[in-house]
Amino acid sequence: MITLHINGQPRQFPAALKIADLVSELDLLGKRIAVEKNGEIVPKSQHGNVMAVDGDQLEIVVAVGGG
Amino acid sequence: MITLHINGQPRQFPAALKIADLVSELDLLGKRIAVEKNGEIVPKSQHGNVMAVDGDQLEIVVAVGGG
Amino acid sequence: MITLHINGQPRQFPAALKIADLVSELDLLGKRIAVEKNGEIVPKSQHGNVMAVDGDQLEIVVAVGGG
Amino acid sequence: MITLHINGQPRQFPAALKIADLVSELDLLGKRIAVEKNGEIVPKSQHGNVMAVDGDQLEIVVAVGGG
Amino acid sequence: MDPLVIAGKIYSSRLLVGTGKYKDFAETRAAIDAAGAEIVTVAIRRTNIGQDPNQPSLLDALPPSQFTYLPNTAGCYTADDAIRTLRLARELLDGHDLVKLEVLGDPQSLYPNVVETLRAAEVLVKDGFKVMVYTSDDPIIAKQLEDIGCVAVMPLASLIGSGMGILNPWNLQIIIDRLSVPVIVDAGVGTASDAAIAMELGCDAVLMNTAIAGARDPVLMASAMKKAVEAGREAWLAGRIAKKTYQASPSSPTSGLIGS
Amino acid sequence: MDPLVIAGKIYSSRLLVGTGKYKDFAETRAAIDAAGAEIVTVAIRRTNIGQDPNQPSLLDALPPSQFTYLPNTAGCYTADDAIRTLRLARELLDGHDLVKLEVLGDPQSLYPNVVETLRAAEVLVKDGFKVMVYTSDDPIIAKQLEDIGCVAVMPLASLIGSGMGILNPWNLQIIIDRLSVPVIVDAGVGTASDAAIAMELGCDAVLMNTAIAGARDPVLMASAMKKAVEAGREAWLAGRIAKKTYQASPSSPTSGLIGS
Amino acid sequence: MDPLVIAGKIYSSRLLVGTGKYKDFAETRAAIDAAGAEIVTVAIRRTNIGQDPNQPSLLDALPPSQFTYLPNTAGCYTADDAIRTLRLARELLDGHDLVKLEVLGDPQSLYPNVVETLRAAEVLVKDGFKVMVYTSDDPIIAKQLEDIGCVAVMPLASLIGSGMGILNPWNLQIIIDRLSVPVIVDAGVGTASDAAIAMELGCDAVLMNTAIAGARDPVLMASAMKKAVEAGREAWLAGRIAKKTYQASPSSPTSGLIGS
Amino acid sequence: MDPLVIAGKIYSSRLLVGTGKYKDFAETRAAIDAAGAEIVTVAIRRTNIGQDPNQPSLLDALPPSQFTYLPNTAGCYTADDAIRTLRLARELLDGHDLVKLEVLGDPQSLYPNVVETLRAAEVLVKDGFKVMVYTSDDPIIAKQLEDIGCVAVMPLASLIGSGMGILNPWNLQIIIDRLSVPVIVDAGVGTASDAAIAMELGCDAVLMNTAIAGARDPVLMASAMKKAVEAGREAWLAGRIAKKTYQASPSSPTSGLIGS
Repeated sequence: MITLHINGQPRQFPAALKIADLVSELDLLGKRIAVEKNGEIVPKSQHGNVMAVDGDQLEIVVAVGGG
Repeated sequence: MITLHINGQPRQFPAALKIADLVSELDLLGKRIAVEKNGEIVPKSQHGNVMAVDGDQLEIVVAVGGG
Repeated sequence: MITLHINGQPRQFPAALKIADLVSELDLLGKRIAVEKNGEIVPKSQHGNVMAVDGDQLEIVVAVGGG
Repeated sequence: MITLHINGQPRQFPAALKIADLVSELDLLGKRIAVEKNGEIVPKSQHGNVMAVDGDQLEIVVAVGGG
Repeated sequence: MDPLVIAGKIYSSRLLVGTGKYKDFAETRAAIDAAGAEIVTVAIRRTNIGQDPNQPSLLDALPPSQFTYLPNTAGCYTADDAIRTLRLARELLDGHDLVKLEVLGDPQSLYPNVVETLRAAEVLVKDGFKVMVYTSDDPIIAKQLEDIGCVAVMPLASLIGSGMGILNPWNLQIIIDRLSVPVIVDAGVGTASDAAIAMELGCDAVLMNTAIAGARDPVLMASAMKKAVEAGREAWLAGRIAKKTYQASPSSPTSGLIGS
Repeated sequence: MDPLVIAGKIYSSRLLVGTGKYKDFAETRAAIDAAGAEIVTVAIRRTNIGQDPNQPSLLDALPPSQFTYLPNTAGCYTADDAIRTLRLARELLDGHDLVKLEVLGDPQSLYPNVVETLRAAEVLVKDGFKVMVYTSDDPIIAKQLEDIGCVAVMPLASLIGSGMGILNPWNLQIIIDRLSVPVIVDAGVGTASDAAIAMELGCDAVLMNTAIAGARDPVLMASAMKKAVEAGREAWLAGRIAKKTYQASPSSPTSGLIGS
Repeated sequence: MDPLVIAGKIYSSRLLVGTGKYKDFAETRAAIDAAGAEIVTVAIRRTNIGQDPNQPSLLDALPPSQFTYLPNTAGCYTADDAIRTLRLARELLDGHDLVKLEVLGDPQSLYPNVVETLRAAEVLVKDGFKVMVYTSDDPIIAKQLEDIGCVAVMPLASLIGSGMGILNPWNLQIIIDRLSVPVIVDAGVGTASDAAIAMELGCDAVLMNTAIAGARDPVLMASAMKKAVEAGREAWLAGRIAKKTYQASPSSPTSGLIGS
Repeated sequence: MDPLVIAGKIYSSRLLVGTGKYKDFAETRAAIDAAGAEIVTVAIRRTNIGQDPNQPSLLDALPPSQFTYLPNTAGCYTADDAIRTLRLARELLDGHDLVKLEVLGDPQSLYPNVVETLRAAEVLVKDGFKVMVYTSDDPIIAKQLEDIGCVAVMPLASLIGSGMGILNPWNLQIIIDRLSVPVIVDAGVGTASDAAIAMELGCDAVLMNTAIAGARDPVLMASAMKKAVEAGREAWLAGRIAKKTYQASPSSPTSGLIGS
């Protein structure tokens, strides 16, 4: 069991996983999002390589209406 | 019996009377007032002569705070 | 010889004449104008009848740019 | 011969001298002034000790009208 | 835009313009076209006896068939002069009875003489004229002019030709609130925002001349005024946000911020 | 209208709008179309984990192919948060580097923190962003932001969402006179005339959100704002008449009056 | 301060005050003393027949021997009512003929009815009254009132009791420039700076009531108004600096800076 | 008037004045006496080597025993120059540590450079100075200056020497609401009413120089300013009436009218 902190909320996962898998886990596949891991951007091109491991802080954002 | 209209209100009096007597009747003796009878000023000097008769319209005024 | 006061200026004419003739005299034929004689409007329909006689005050106006 | 830069102007003096002597040299004795030497304040109490030597940058100021 | 109705006639433009002070009739026409104006004011003046009768006239440049003429009484300082002038105008324009009444107080300020204006308005309305009347921003006088039967009341924003804009919006507001006939701001507009402000107050239209004719580029300014009047009208119809002197309110969500 | 150039790209509209506070995306789109805006600001927020992934998104309503997105840093009170937010935005928008930087001083006033703003601007410009920066009307700070390399400087008219209009046109005038990059009034516009006034001062564009989204009829207000911005720009280009505090000037000829 | 002369009589105070709306006569007197006023307005009203004749009266609190009474026609909407009221006032005050004429247009706005005001002024002046007249800021009407023979013309700053201050300083300026009799701003002053601004325009005096009587601390506000009127008068006499919209000018020497 | 407390010291006057731009020291002294000022600003400048040492000095005209000197940093454009200047001032005035810090952005506008101002303030406060700081009307910066430990924050009304008065009362209001140390409006006052308005906003004091020294009659203007500051303070303490944009309220009784 590992814990990821996603958008400020702790979440359990059976094991470390690729960002890409995490994104699909979260039903965000195909959505326009951006991911930051421990303060660093994870480029889309790297979602297939970069692993999210226990204790990682992740920010996953979208564009919303704003002025 | 006569009726005088004083400041818009009808009032009964036993008989015609001098303005001076009317003023004392109304407890206004010695107060700073001015009297108009049927639209004409009645000077203080005339209060002893001018009679108020049945049907007369009288205005009796004082100075009050105003801006 | 008669004198007409046209737009404030005295002008000599051999004899009394119709407003219509006066208008053509003044090269105003066909122009959009209005005529006042001694303070009274002379309708276009009357230009052929109304005479301008010695001493008449005439105003002949046009529309010009204004705000 | 030494050169002191006083209020931005170079000035020759026969030799190094105390600030106190410089002040009297400049006819500023008894006037309300303040002295800075090479960017550091020279307190009045030290005018009798501190020497002005060749190449020193001196600022001597007074209070003037200002808003 | 919602139509403007004056004396029962419908107009799609809420910008009325004067025809004075232009370089030539070509510029006059170009500016009025750019302004999209349907009602144009004209002055009545003596013919220059003896001038070349073939030189072009205003009516050639602005055919009365295409524009609604609004003859004015500019330069009149008494009710009588104004009345005579408008009777000549009606004769000149074949019985056209929609007129702009203005009786001025003095040549320095051109401020309206409201007493003479009331006097002239009464006579002219009785005489069958449809009177659009230039007046001050005095709300009591404005209401009296409506009661007399004027078809539009036209208070000043500021002195004629001054370009000072709207000096007293509060008085205009009272006039707009109280009158039923169209209220048209006339005189004093200097630039586009002045016209927009007038319309945002709830005026029905704006009348101007110098602001356009006196601009460095009159035709472009005419276009600016057209858009400003429409902008102000639409803003008034759309219902602006309230002013909040202090507490600001963010346009973006205040939750979901990163790192929070 | 003469085009607006920001960071080398040409825009025909001088009205930039936010996308917040609308009833729904349909209203958002209708208002933005009515405004004729080409540049739209968006906020960057955390995904709501677990929400229905099929609900429509802003990007469906406003395809990035049709609009120039301007991701902002609304809600950021430090340079670091603003920088992180814009790096996420750039990743989100496939390397899009035109951004709106705003670092706020506090949640009550939303007044900019100019010190943090300067700090963030330096980092972002070095990092290759094209920074359009929200700031106060401080002309010294505005010039420093230009010198740092911001592609547009966007001083406030008044507090965000306040609708108070332009509180200090004099400072804006100094900024406009001194800067070479586009000066865009951002925040505080309440109604159409406010936008016109900003453009008449010589601003290059206006950015707003609440004034449109918060109006009773947002789509109509959007149209009003479009016209007001164009009117103000044209009036500025046309060269307004000078203000004359006193001596009025008649629009009609002063000679040729009847009975004179 | 340079004296104020009205109808040939010299006054050292340029602040005239009303006597209405106070808690009691003690407060009325204290406020008027703090204001340093010499001229006080009073209203004329019917005696309440049958009320206790021994209760104190305004004339006890403000002995006519110590103050110049200015009976007004507040509440009159026709020339006739105003004339009757002032004739009663003259009789009441033993022939005192200095009066304040005001004929109002309606009870909602209390805006002056200038036509009725002109009518009343003519009758009253012929009848020997020294008329100080309340009017609008219409410069033509103001001049007519002077020509009729009024001894002072008193244009409004804004609506009676509104506290809105001076809404149209430009009209007041024209009135001040043109009239020879004292011009006294009457009505609309809300706070001290309003009174100062009126005097800085060149007004001869200011008349107020609500701004003092309605303040949280009327006596302190009366003192503030006294100082504000004197400050404004002195500033006008002293000749203020010109406004410079741009180039600032340092107050300290620009040479002799250290390290330069 | 309620006393003003700066850095624990009590002052009875709320008018601070500069000593520049006067004809001579006699006029300087006469004006400052008329103003009733207790705190006077002075500039620090290089001695003119070789000038007649016997000519009178400012300190003879204004003995430091009778006035609280406030040495300023006028003409300084960097934190370092300002710090050096004030250290010289402290030495010059025998350890006097109450100073006015101003770091300007450029010689054309004299607008404050708030970044350098913050920098200098931190150093000076640490160094034991009691810093009264000139700044813009930026409420975030103003609060930061208080947090640093400045003993008074002095935002501008408008550009130094401009006489434009208070251009943005809203920002000043925010500053006044948020700060605990005295807020003193510094720079931009042009005439008496400007000073009154500043005090009515709730400012603790006003600092000026050009408005007095540049007036046609500086001594009379100094007296006007003294009264205006007191008037504004008293009006603020007395609690002004609310503004009523419309419904007027009569100052005289509405009942008891004759003929009713």
